[in-house]
Parts: sequence; C-alpha cells; structure tokens
Amino acid sequence: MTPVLEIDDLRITYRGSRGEVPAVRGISMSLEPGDTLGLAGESGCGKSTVAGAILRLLPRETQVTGRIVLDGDDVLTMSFGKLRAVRWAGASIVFQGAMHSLNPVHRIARQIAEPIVLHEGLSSDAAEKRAVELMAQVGLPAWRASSYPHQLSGGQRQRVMIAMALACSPQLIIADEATTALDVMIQAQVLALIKRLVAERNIALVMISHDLSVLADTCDRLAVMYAGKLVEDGPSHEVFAAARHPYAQALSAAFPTVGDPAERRNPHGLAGDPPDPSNLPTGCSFHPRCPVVRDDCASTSVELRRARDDWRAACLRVEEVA
Amino acid sequence: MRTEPQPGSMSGSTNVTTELKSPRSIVWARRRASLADFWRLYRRQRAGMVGLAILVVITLLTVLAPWYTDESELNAANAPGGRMESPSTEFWFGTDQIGRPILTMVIWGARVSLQVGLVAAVLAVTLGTVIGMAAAHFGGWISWALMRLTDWFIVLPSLVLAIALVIALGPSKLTIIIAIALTSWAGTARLVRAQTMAIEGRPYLERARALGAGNWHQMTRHVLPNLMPLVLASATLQVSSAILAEASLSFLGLGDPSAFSWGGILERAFDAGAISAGAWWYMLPPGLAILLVVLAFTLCGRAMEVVLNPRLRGNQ
Amino acid sequence: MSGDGTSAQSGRRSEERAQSSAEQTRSGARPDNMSDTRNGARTGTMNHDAKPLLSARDLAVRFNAPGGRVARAVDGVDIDLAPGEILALAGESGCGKTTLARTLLGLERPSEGTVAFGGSPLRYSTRALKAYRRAVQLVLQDPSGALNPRHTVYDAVAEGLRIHGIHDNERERVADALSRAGLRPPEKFFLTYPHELSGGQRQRVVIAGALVLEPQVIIADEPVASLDASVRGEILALLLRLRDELGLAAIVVTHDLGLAWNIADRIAVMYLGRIVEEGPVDRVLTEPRHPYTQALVSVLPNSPLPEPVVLTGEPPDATAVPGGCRFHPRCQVLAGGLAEQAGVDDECRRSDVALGTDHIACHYARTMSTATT
Amino acid sequence: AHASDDGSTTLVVGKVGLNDIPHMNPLDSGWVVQGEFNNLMYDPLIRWGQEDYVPAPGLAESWEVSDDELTWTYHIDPDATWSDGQPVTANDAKFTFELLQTNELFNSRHGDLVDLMTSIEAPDEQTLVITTEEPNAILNHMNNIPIMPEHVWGEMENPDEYTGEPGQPTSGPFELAEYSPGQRVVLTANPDYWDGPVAYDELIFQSYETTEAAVQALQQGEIDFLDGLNPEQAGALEQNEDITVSVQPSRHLENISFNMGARTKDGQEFGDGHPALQDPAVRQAIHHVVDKQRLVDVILDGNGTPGVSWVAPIFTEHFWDPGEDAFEVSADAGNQLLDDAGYTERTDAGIRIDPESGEPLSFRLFYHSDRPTYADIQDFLVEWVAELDIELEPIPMETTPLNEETDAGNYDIAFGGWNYGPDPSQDLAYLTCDRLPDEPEPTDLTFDFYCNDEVDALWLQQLQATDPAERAEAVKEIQRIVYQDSPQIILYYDHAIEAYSNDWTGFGMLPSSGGAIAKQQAAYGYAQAVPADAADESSGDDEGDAAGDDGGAGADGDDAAASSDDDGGSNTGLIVGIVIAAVVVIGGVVFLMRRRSTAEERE
Amino acid sequence: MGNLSTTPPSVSPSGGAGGGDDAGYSAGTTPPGGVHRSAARRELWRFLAGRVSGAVVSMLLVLLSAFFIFRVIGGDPVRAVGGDSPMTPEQRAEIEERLGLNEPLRVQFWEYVKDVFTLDWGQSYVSSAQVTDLMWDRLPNTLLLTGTALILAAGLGVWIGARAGWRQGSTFEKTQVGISLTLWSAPTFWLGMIVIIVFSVRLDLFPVNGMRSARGGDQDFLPDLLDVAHHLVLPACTMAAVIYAQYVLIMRSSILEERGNDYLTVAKAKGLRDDVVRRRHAVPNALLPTVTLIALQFGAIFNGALLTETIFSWPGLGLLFYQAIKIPDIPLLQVLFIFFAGTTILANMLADIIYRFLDPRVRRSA
Ligand SMILES: Nc1ncnc2c1ncn2[C@@H]1O[C@H](COP(=O)(O)OP(=O)(O)OP(=O)(O)O)[C@@H](O)[C@H]1O
Ligand SMILES: Nc1ncnc2c1ncn2[C@@H]1O[C@H](COP(=O)(O)OP(=O)(O)OP(=O)(O)O)[C@@H](O)[C@H]1O
Ligand SMILES: [Mg+2]
Ligand SMILES: [Mg+2]
Repeated sequence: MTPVLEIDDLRITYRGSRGEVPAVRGISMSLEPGDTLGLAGESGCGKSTVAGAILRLLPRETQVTGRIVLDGDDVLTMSFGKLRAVRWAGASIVFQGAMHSLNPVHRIARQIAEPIVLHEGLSSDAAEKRAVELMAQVGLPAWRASSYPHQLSGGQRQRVMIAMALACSPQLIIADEATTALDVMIQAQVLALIKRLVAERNIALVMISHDLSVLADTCDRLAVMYAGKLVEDGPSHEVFAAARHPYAQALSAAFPTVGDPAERRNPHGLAGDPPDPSNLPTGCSFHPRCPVVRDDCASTSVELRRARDDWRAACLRVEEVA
Repeated sequence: MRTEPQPGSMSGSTNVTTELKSPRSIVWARRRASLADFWRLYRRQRAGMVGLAILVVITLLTVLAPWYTDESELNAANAPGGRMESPSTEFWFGTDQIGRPILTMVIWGARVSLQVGLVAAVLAVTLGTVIGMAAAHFGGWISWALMRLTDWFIVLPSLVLAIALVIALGPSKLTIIIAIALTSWAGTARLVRAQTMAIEGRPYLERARALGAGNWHQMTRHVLPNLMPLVLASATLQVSSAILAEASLSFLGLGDPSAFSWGGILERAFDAGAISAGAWWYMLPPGLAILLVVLAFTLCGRAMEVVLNPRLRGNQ
Repeated sequence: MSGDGTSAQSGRRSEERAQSSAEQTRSGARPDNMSDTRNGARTGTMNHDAKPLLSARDLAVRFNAPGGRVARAVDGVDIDLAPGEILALAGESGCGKTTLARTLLGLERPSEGTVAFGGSPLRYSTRALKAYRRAVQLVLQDPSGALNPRHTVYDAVAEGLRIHGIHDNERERVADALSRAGLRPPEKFFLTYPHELSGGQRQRVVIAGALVLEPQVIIADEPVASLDASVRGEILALLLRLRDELGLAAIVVTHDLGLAWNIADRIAVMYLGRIVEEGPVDRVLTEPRHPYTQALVSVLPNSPLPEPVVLTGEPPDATAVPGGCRFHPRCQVLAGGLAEQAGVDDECRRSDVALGTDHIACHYARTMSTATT
Repeated sequence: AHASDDGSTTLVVGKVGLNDIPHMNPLDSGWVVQGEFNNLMYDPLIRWGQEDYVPAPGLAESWEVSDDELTWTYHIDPDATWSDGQPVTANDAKFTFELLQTNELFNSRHGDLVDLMTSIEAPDEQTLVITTEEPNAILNHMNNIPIMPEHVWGEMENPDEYTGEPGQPTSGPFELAEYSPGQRVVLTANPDYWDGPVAYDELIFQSYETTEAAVQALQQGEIDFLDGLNPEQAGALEQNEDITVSVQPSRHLENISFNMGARTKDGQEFGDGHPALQDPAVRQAIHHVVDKQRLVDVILDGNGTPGVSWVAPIFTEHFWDPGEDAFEVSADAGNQLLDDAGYTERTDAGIRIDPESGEPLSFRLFYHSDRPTYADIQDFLVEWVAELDIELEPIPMETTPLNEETDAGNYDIAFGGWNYGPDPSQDLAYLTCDRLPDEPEPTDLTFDFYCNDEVDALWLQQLQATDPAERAEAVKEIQRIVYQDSPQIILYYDHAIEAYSNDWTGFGMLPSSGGAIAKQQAAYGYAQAVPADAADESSGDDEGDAAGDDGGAGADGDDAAASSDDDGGSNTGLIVGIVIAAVVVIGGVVFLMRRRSTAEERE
Repeated sequence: MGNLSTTPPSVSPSGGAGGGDDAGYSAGTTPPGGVHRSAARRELWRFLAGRVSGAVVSMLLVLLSAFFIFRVIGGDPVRAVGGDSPMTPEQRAEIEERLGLNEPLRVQFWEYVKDVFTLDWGQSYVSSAQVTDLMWDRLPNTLLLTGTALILAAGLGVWIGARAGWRQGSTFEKTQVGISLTLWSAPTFWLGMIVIIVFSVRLDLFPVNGMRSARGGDQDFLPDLLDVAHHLVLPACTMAAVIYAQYVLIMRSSILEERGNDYLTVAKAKGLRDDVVRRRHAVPNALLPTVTLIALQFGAIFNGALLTETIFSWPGLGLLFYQAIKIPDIPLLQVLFIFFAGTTILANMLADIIYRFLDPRVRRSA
C-alpha cells in the first residue's frame, strides 16, 4: 500500500525577531491508510510545527527542507494551486482550541460547508445539507446547524471541528491537541468519536498531544519528540509501558495509573528545564536532564536507532535498556 | 495590550548574577537592564527612531533658541526685515507683514506649542489614569458614574467643548492647557480602566490579595507599575493631539495673543492675507512644523506601543 | 443543555486493558532519583479524629450571573482539613472547586455557612483576614501569571513579609523559603525575573512566596495544570516533602485524578457545587461508590474499573441546578435502571441528597450499603 | 458685467460680517451693514452730500428754519414715489417720526433726534413742519433716518417685529428680494426709482466668513466688489489686471485712551485707573513719543494718515489740522515735560515715580486679543514709552471683558477704534461732562470719563449753531483742545481698501474727492456702479443724479477684458475632477482584475 | 481637524481606540441555546434598557452642561443684538430684558429646563428666528458634507486599512500607514488652506468656498446639483483626508488583531485563497469592532466639520456654531451643542445595539 503521508528528514527553522529557531531538526515518518500515530512531547518541542508543515501553513519566511509527500506529491514544492487542492481534501487538521478555530461570526453549518463548496464545487445549499449529515455523524442534532460557535459548549465545538475535518473525506487527519482543553468526561467522548470515525473510514490519523496516556489509549503507534527530533517511535502500548528512551520513560511516568500502588504518593518528575530550541545542548540534546547520562552523550549526536523491528529510539543506551 | 516583558525576547539578561547586593541595588540594576531592553527593542523600530530623532532635533533647536536667535526680532518695533519679504539668504523663511523673520517666529513658536502640548498631555493623562484606575478598582456606583462621565467626554465633540471652555475662561496659555486637558482625558481613562481591569484579573493580584495585601499595596505595587508603559505610550500620543488642538484653537483666534504658537502664526498669516499674497513662506513653515512634531510624537508613541505589545510587532 | 442523546457511546475498549498488569511493572525501569524524600514506610497521615485545622460548614456561594440568573457555585459544602493532611478536591470544570478554595481562603464571602480555622469562625474584617492569611496560603494554577513580571524573585517572595510588616531577617527568610522550595542556591535566583525561569521554577517561586510566611495550610488550585508533564512530578514531590518536613496541610484542587492518586491522603469529589463523595484516596479511587465518581474513574486510561462509563451531555451549569439529586439527569445508574431496581429512582428525581456521615451523596449507594450491612 | 441667461446684470458684493446682523428692520439697525441696506432701500429726507458731506436733498427737495431757529419746514419732492407707485408724502415722514417717538424699541435707537421734536405737522402732502424747544443743528441733516411708507407700516401691528420681508415697497433704488440670514441678501433694482434707476438689475450681498475667502472669491470672479482689505490683500489684488484696488481715506480711526479717572457726575470716584494719567503732562509726554507716521508706514503699509483728533480728515469742513501745534516726535520733549512736572524720582529699575501718589509710572495697556494689529502696535508703544522711563504692561483681553473693564474704569490705557460719523454733535458728545454716569456704574457713553467745561461749552455752541461755518469753528476748537489735553491719542486714520472687478465702474465714493465706497451713510457707493460694457456704450449719454459719475471710482480706461470665462474655469475644474475620478476608478478596477488573476498563485 | 482628542492613531483598538471592553467578546462558558431562550431574551431587554438608560443619563448631562457652559461664556449678547453703535443703559436694560438675561440664574435655569422639555428651544439672539429652524436649515448642508466625507473616508479607509493590515510589513502597508499618519498629523485647517491655495488659487479648478456660486440665482435642479458638487469637492476631500487616516489606522490594527486568530489558519488550511480568507473571514470580523470605533469617533467628525466648514465657509452646522460662538448666541449654541452631543450619543447607542445584533460573539457579562 502506498503511504498516505511520508515525511523525510524534515527540518524547519523559524526566522523571527528572536533569530533562527530550529524547531524541527530532522524527522522522518510514514503513515499508511488506517494508521494511527500519536505524537507526544513537551511544550515547544515542535509538534505543531510538524502538523503545520504538512499543509504548508507555516509563516512564509520559515525555512523548510526535506520532503513531505502527501498522496504521492511533495507538499513543499507543489504549486500553490495544487496545494490548495490538497489542503483539506487530501489532509485536514483539527486544531487545538476549537473556540478559536471556528469563526465566531459565521454559522457552523456554513463553516463546515465551506471546504465542500470549495473542493467539490457543490452549491452552498447542497453543501450545507452535507454539513448537517456530517454533524449527525459526530452526534450533533440538525438544528444546531444554524448555531454560532459561542452557542456551543467546548465539546460540541470540538465535534464541529471534527465534522469539518471529515467534510472532504481526506485520507489523513491531523488532530493537534484536539482534546487537551476539554474536561475529562468530554475528552473521553471526543476520543471515542475520533477512534470510531477513523476506524470506520480507514483514515490515517496523526494525533498530537502531550498526554502520553491518552495517545497510548487512542493510537497504534506512538512517537515521542524532544527538542525537534523524534526520540522514540514504536507500538504505543509498549512504548507507554516500557519506553527505551529515558525522556519517553519520564514522560510516561508523569501520568500515573490510578490504582497502581507503586505510584501512590510517589510522583515522578524529570529534573531540569525544557531546552531552549534556539540554544540546544551539544550531543544528545537531552543529556543535561538525563538520569542515565554517559560521558559520550554530550559529544555524540544521536539518531533514531532500531530497538526492534517496529521500534526505534534515539539513545546511546538503547540496546542496553532493551 | 500586554505589557509584560516577553520571555525569550529578553534572553540577553538571563545570566544571573550570584554576587550579593542590597535589594535596592538589585532593583536598580534590574530597572536599568529593563530600560536597556526597552531601548534595544525600541531601536529596531525605524519609524520610532525617526520620530525620536526629529524630537531630539526639535528639542535641541527649541532649548538652544536663545543662543542662536534673537527673540527681540519678534518685537514689532525691532523687526529687522521688510514687509512680507520672500525667503532670502538673510531671512531663510522670509518675513511677515511687520518684517519679523518667520524662521525666528517658528523657532520660538515651538516653545509655546510644545509647552502647551506637553503640559496638557501630562494633565490629561494623569487625570485619565486616576479616573480610569478608580473606575476599574472601586466598582459599584462610583465606577458606573465615572464611566458615564468618561463616555460622555469621549462622545462629546471635544473641539466644541474646548472652544466653549476657552472662551468662558478667557484665552491664555493656562486656559488652553486646561481646556485641552479637560476634553482629552477620557480616552486615557477608558484605556486605563480596561487595562486596570485586565491587570486586576491577573493571578498575581489574586496572589497578593491572598497574601493579605490591601488596596494601596495592590495599586501602587502591582497595578500602577504595570500601567506605566501603557500610560507613557498613551501620553506620547496625547501630546500630538494636544499640539493639534492647540493649533486649532489658536487658529480659531482663541490662542494666547501675546505668544507666537504655531497655530497663532498661522492665524496671523491667514489674517494678514498670506493666501492672497501668495506668501507660502508664511504658511508652510508653521504648518509643517506642526505636522512634523505631531508626526514625530505619533511615531514615537506607536513605536512604544509596538514594543510593549509584541502582537503588533509582526515578523521583522 | 444539549439534548443530543446521540452522543458518543464509548465503543468497546479493546484488549488494551488486559495489558494493564504488564504496565504496572514498569516502575522498576523508572529512574528513582527522587525517592530520597519519600520512604514508602510513610502511611497516610489522614486522621479523622484529630481536631480539624480548617473546616467549612454548610458553605454556599452564589454569584449573580448575566441575565439575572444566580450561579450556585458552591451549594452546601461541609469539609474538614486535619493538620498535616493533603486533601484533593476533584471534579469537572465549573463544579465549584476554585470557588470553594477561594472561599476557604477568605477571598470570597460565603452566602451561607461558615469557614472556621483552628476551631474559631473566620471573620471578614480587614485585620482578621490579614492575620488569617499568614496561616493559610494560596498557590495558583498558572505560575507565570501569579508572578508580577516586573518583580524580581526576591521581591515576589518578600512581598508577603512586607505586607505583614515582617522586616527582620528578610533576606534570610527569603533565602530559606527559596531553598525549601527547591531553588538552590537561593541567592542565585534573587535577581531573576519570572520570565527568565522555567515553568517549574516559577511554580517553586510561588510556593516559596507562600512558605515565607510559615503558613499551616496551603491551598493549591490546579498547581500543576499549566506545567509540562515532565516537571509536574517534581512540584508534586515538593508538596509531599513540605508536608513531611513542615507538617503543612494542603488542599489541592484538581481535575486530574492521577494527581490525587499521586499525593493526596483524602479526596473529595465535587459535582455542581456539592461534594458527592469523600474519603481516603485509596478507597475512593479504587472502589468509587457514587455513580459520578465511578464514571470519572472509569474513563481514566488504564482505569481500575473494568467498564468505561462515558457520561453523555455537557458539563452542568451552576445557574440551572436540577431538582432532586443534582446528578440524576446524567446518572448512569438511574438511566441503566439500577436505581429503579433498588426502588430509589423516584427519590433520585425528587429529593436532593447531601453528603452524610457515610461520606457519600447518593440515594442508590446509600440504599445499597444499608442493604449490605 | 455678468449677464445671466435672461440678460439681467448682477452686482455681487462680498461681505464679511453679514452674519452679525439680526434682521432687516430699517428702524432698528445698530450695525453698519444694516445701515448700508437701509440706505439702498429707504431714502431719508436729507442725504449727506456726496461732494463734501454737506447735507443735500433727499426726499425733501428743500428745507428751511425759522428765524428763531425753532421751526423747521421741509418740502417733500413731488416726484418721490414708493416702488409700488404711491407718492411719498409728508404724512409718511410724520408717521415715521411719530413711530420713532412712541415705539420704545425704535425710540431707543433714534431718540436723540425725534425726542427734540415737540410737534410734527404735515399741513399738506408736500410740507412737513417740525418744531423744537431749543435750536439744534441736527435738524439740518436729520441724521439719515429712513422714512417708512405709512400705507404699509401703518397697518403693521408690531412694526418692531418686522425682520425684512421681500417685496415691500421702498423709496430707494432697491427692493429686498431675498434675505437668508448669515448667508446672503439679494436686492433688486427699483426700475421706477423716482431719483433715477440704477444701471443694473440685481445687487447681491454674499456673506464670507473671512476677508481672505472673499478675496479669493473676487479673484475667481465669484464676486465683483469687496471692502475691508488689508495691505497684503490689496497688494495681491493689484497684480490682477481684472481688478481695481481703491485705497481712499475712511472715517475709521484707531486710538489709545487713558483712564481720566472714572467718576460720576458729582465726582464720586470709582475704577482703578492710575492717578498719574490724570496729569496732562504725563499724557502729553506719551503723545510726544508716539511716532504716528511710523505706525502708518509699518502697520498700514502707508495706507493711512497720522491721527490728530476724533474728526476724520475726509470731513474737510470740520477737520482740524494741527499744523505747527502738532506734538513733535521727541523723547527729549516728553522727558522735559515730565521733569518739569516733577516726575524726577525713579525706582531702582529706573521707572519714574508719581510724586503725588508715590506710585511708579507703570501702566497697564489693555489690548484686544483678537486684533493682531494691536498686538503689533503694542510692541512699538512699549518701546517708545520706555524712553520716557515709563513702563507699559501689555495685557491681551477678549473684547467683551475688555469692554467691561474699560466701561467700569478699571484700566490705565486701552486700545480702541472708532468710526467717526458725519454729525459732530453725536460723537463729540462722548467728550462732554454730561456723559459721566450718575451712579458709579459702568458706562460706555463717555470717552474715558473725559470732562472739560471748555469743551462742554463749545459742544453746546456747535449743537445750536445752525450756521455751518460757525459750527465748524466750534468743532475745530474742540479738537484742538482735546488734542492738546490728550485724553486719547489718535494713532491714525486708516484708509479704506476696497477692490472691484473691472467689469464694473462708476462706484460712488463718499466724499467724491476721495472716500470709501462701502459702509457709507448713503447709497452712492453701489447705486452709482455701472457695468463696464454698459458704461462704454453709454459714455455720451445723460446720466441720472444717482448714477452721476462725478464720484465714480472706476477708471474709464479699464476695459472689461475679463469676460465671464471664469465660468469656463470652474467647468474645467469640474471636468478635470470627473476625469480624475474616472481615472482613479478605472485604475482601481484594473488593479483589482490584475490582482485577481495573480491571486491564484499568491500565498 | 478631527484630531482634538480623538484618540490618537493607536494601533491597538482593544485599548488604543477605546471601546476595549465594550467591543470585546468574552469566550466564557455560555449556556447552550434553546433552554435559556427566555433568559437570553431577558438579558437582551436588560441590555437594551442599560444602553438606553445610559444614553438618557448622558443626554441629561448634556442638557445640564449646555446651560452652564454657555452661560459662563464671556461674550456680550447685548452688544451682539444691539449692533456696533454704543448704547445707553436704558437700551441695554431693554435688550437684556428681551433676552431674559436680567433674571437670576436660578430662574433662567428653570426657564431653560421648562423650555427644554416643552421643546421650546427659543429664538436666536441675533436673528429672531427659532434656533431650531436655523439648525434645520443648515443641517442638510452638514449632512451633505460630512456624509460625503464619511462615505469617502470610510469606504476607502476600511478598504485600504484592511489590505494594509493583512499584508503587514509590505511596502504597501508601510506607504499607506505613512500617508495616513502624515494626514492625521496635519492640522485640518492648514490642510484646508493648502488645498485652497493649490486647487483654487493656483490651479483655479474649484471654487474657494461656499456651497453655491454667489451669482447662481435660482437654478434648475441639474445645474444646481453640479454647482453644489463642484463646491463640495475640496471641503469633502479635506475632511475625508483626516477621517480617512483614522479609519485606515483603525482598520489596519483591527485586522492585525484578527490576524493571529486560529480560524484564519483553518480557513487557509481549508484551501481558500488568500484574498478570500481576508474578505470572508478577516474583514467581516474586524469590521464589527471598527464600526463601534467609528461610532465612537462621531464627535470627532463634528470637530472636523467645524474646522472644515469654517475654512471653506460651508454653510453647515459647524459654521453656524462658529458664527454663534463669536457672538455669542446662547440659545443657538445650546441647541447646536445639544444636537452635536445628542447625535453622537444616539449614534453610539445605536452602534452598540446594532453591534450586539450583528455580532454573534458579543456576550455581555455583568
Ligand atoms: N512563528 C514562529 N516563529 C518563531 N518561532 C516559533 C514560531 N512558532 C513556533 N515557534 C517555536 O518553535 C518551537 C516549536 O513550536 P511548536 O508550536 O511546534 O511546539 P509544540 O510542540 O506544538 O508545543 P505545544 O505543546 O506548546 O503546542 C517552539 O520553541 C516555539 O517557540
Ligand atoms: N465571579 C463569578 N461570577 C459569576 N459566576 C461565577 C463567578 N466565579 C465562578 N462562577 C461560576 O461558578 C461556577 C463554579 O466556578 P469555579 O471556577 O469554582 O469552577 P471550577 O470547578 O474551579 O472550574 P475549573 O475546573 O474550570 O476551574 C461556574 O459555573 C462559574 O461560571
Ligand atoms: Mg502545539
Ligand atoms: Mg478552577
């Protein structure tokens, strides 16, 4: 099967008032239809940057190198006209803050219908009819179609975003922190919905979150990023339970399992501060915080190493740990 | 508008001194540092630097005026030139109908215009800040009444009101200042009120309250210092409106007749028939001077706003 | 309230659950670099018989909401905090946790009921409040916002001392508080501004600012919610250590049950302004008895409960508290017919229920427990 | 001239200050502009003669006084008619004077004339007989009071509420056609004017806010005539070959006045004037240093004559020329005067001290803040007076408070201006002791509380002198005394600077030997105007009395080169404007289209 | 000059141009529609009542101040009515009585209040016409001038401002902002003078001032229209220039504020063209706060009208005010002041209300 998405050595450098910020420093991955990938990592490690790069949504002056092949074409080089055709129809994004991702002055049906009109050339009436169907699929009653975003609750808004993402039947959906701001109960609802829809439609899903436990629950594969690089990439439950990279381990330990006596009155954290992307440590960028650091960590730059067939980690001690 | 220094943008000052100093010197060192940071960011604003340069030059020209011009030339009895002379090497901007050099008039006019502009702006901003803070802080009917008053002043055609005030009080520098201040504080008050409410909603005020801080502590230690940059920027912008207002009032014949303000010069030019006489040298310099100074203050104020509100900074 | 009952019924949870036993072994692989302060020997210090340090009786707080409605943010809460105890306050967004915490701090005046500290009821004169606030301190959710960006760390920590007119040894006190909060050497941080610190460090500064007044109680509102996952544990460890070292009691407001599991001795679960279940963390989170608690626990990843119960509908609205048991419109026990079987369905719909001596506010659970005893 | 489509000609006069006038009631007019309109519409019994202000026939073709100088008989011109065709009769005059006597409002305006009249009789249609108790020279010219038609005004219930109604019958050369307050007044020529109709059809007074605006309008051909120019505007207009500038002596003067000690008739003092100013030596010393010629040169650019006393030089019959007696411009002379008068002590700052009060000679000088000229003159005065070791402290003030202060005697020296009227008794009355207030209250009826028995006697003498020569003698003597005494220093008589389009000629000056066209107390100015082309055609023709060109200011040689191509100019402007707009719109559309096409590829 | 204390051209509409809190919208938790219909309606009424009562209070304040401000003005109405010849004390007293100036202030005030509520606004001191008639006479002229200027300025300003804000940092933006700031900094009256010199005096393209040619007489409709249009060009452009500058700056900063919003990224991600994103998503959203700000600037427009009408002798309300204040014609001043202030208050109130209906985001919180 041809991969829906293939990313090859993606490097992204922001240029702004703070100088150059290498937000993503060489990432490769590939997704086939039906694949679900969880992308985790702490704030500022570059998760959203990757998501934005897939649809070329980053600020114009950002420097992007490498390849992002979406459905056979390289997003980074394609003409703008083609790119617009790929956007939403090829891949769509569910953004983090639904309140801010919906235009407050347009009715939601219209917003869902907008890409349909654009990409499928339907009349807006027909498109809105489709929008109502889509809303039904995400569990929103038809009368909601004429609501404005502020009249919906957070969970409902997030469902509107999901309906919108499904509008043009893309092969890939990127959900960037789609549930982070939601209440536990709503989060559970929305996650269930995403899982169901992805499974039904055989859509590839990239799900971005900092909550490893959520990702482990939703996705088949789990990738952990640190300072613009993938540090671990493997089957989600195994990574969550026994990560190879010390950072991934710390991350998964930060989400205690309720009922696990070992974690009772025993919070785990990682000492030290998250790295400043414009001023990264040498060698393995995690080494200043690493609990199992070795002498050569500070000098050797580490790429992903194969830990198992379907499991890679970027640590000098990867074999050791395994 | 966000007024906090931006994390990361201040990366120049992350090196932490371990040396022990008295808290006071710590504070001063930090103030200097943040001023330097402000300056560093401000320097990047090209328009703001241009405005600042203009202001510096004009301030110098104004302050040094007694050393390189002769004020007595402005006395009709001592007017050195002929009637309505066009620009020449002797009189760069020509002369007026009495023979006074326009250049000298404009230079000395700067004193009046700037003085009125600055003092009126300071008064207006002070008044606006006090009222805005009070309206935000006290709530209840005080706040309601103050806001009504503020809205009222915002809504009213200020020039109309200022004219009425000046006529009622009799035209003089002081009354013009008062009239301008009274008719222009409301914008600041509204701004300050919004900002104060924003600051009051910040968690650090909640923390201060939880620590047992009273109103005075909250206002002086937290609200006011955080308000200052905004107030400063707004004051800078206020100066330009005040200068324009003074010019308008003077032009309408409500200026201080014994002083040559720029608006007053224009009024004289107009009365003396400079338009008919084609005496462009009589009208252009004071008008351009107003334009330049107002523009300079505006550029500075906007640059300050941009520095204080990174959202406006865009990608440069 | 949205009537969209079509809302996502959770699909079957796949076989992941089977693996949970495997996961529990992973603690062995975890670097245990912080275990020095936490010896497993310590048992819960929760002590119900001890005289409560901080307590609230029949507490109610109402707000005027837009449109002339009244938000019953807190609605009849009884709560006790023993010395040296860590109490977690959990519940959905908008259920009144923050309001309750603020009322306990005296930042909000209760519409009804009393807050008592050390047995004497709280008075709301300026002076009494000021004195009270030396003993009870607040730690806020967002450390970036809780520190005035214009004040140095030193100023921020010393602020409490200055407010309370404690001028002797200011420097030592500040240094001491900072090092207790884990910022060592403290002098290194005196001159820093908050924006030069990482999120975790900022939260430590906030905690130091509370510690400097040597309080007996800390009330922390979502103390780690805005922090990165990796630093979260550190702050929680700090709270635990402070309890051990200084005997500090704490109320930790959170919506994250994992956090409660991590540090709390006791947990109170709130729903719509009322505590619906309360008890030792080990019991409440492993064997929840209130249907709401059960649902909360069940949707946790790797939940100790077998079947996830995803409640439909939206978070409840404090301006429209339903009659009867306030949870009944969403109650899965009622909807699933269990309540009917127990014959309490009518009661659920009609009569309000408060937290009793059994530490639970549920008609069904009450009948069941009386039935079993 | 501007012929509009229907071939009628219109004279358009620009007016600054038109919005001052409240209404067009001819009997209740306090403004000079209102007087202008009255003169154009309503003839008085007796006019001011155009040649030299000597009373000349108006509606009355002749008049005489009885030997006891108490009974005056006026003979109404039998040709005089109202514009509706009714004859003007003695009854109209009787009606008018009686109305002025009885109507409170009108009486407050004209009381000084009509209150003298003990009886008003109209023995026949053409004869009016008026008797007075005392002889009074005023009846020799009747003060230019308009006569109203009894057949219309007699019907009015409240004549004082009349505000000017188009189409009313008039006895003058014009009728009112339109009155838009503050905007314009349109008069149409009375074609059957009994004294000879004017040479055009319509006279429009167009309001302008500022003289500058009006000057531009004149340049553009919007208007034909404008008065009240300043030297710069005159200079600019002289460059325009389609425009003639007329600079002629006027009856306006500027002065500074000294507080002569505010007091009531019985000598009760009030106000806060400096006592030293009551000493003639101080005033004369100051008079010595005021270089009036310099002011004329610098301030007026030479368009004026140095001031002497209250009577303006155009009133040749009454003007007194000081000749040898003039104050020599000399600081030495002034200082000598002061030294002789005992002002020898000086303060530390070198200011002379008044030996009587012990006060330094430091005077407040009030000037009007809205008059830039005063601000400039004030500079000179300060400088000059300083040479006498006297200090002036200039204080600018709004006109109203300034008037309030001076009326209340709270000043030392103040600026002022005056339009001297043709009748000396009216204006010189301000110098009589009779004008001092009864109570210590503010008054604006006296010139600086001046009171001099000699002047009083002379004033009465001129008032009752029905013989003009005798009268002139007294009037001149008053001026001499006042000049010497210097309660005021008349700085200069400024010239009227007026300009008109060369499409017009023949504007009547008053006096014809050289005087202003606008703001006359007669209708000559506009009524004698003739469209230039018409004047060319009819240069040999007879001309009516009113249109006599003896006072014509128009240079006959000027040809009316300026045809009405300014209309073409404004149309050009419109067309250019439309073209520019079109270009902008088209450009915008093109720009948009271009954008649309590239937007496809734009990110 | 529309500048007197109009807000300086601040870049941040949330603060700078005032209205921050009013124009803002809170994203707070909102009850889902449907259930709280009646509550929402109640809230709406409450909102309307609040707005209207606020306006009424402001209006009362205006009525009150109109009396006092113009009563203390130092002018001498008696002289204004009497003319420039001197008056006897009797004459003065007579005029004072006629104008009702001899009564104690208290009585005058009650008379005033009575008149205000019986809608008897009195006669002008100068022309004895009813002041309201004078005002209605001039109103259409002012409407014509300000309306033209407003349409010109708002249309162009909003359009240019939106583009400038959208393409921040581009040459286009820089030049437009430069032009706007310069225009804003120029005193209106001076701009008017320059415009007159250049376009009327030197180029002779347009008439100097006034609204109709003096010698026009009664014209037919079309020539009259052209005549008025011809006179309108310069004053309208001058007035528009300054307001235009403000609108460009306001619109630009509204767009700048808008630009950071995620839904624009979403719109872009949907594949919409850049200018469609701007037109469909950014501009309408930015327009709403701009409209309130514009309503707030209404008073400033009258400032501009006052100066422009004075310089160009445009026979509108501004000129009438200027004329009246020189006299001073107190009843006329009062009615004009009340009219100016009342219009602005009304405009603001309406803008607030319309805003609420137009913008679904606006949720007022207590
Ligand atoms: N427009 C930009 N200009 C410059 N730097 C940027 C820009 N956007 C993001 N960055 C920087 O790039 C890095 C990666 O940002 P990104 O938003 O991808 O992180 P993230 O992993 O999504 O974080 P979060 O969990 O907080 O959403 C951060 O250090 C951020 O500061
Ligand atoms: N000042 C206030 N005015 C009006 N209503 C308020 C106010 N503060 C809180 N409320 C309402 O009271 C209820 C409880 O709010 P509270 O902030 O205590 O909830 P919470 O449990 O802390 O929620 P979260 O988890 O989102 O912080 C909410 O419905 C809220 O809208
Ligand atoms: Mg992100
Ligand atoms: Mg909360």
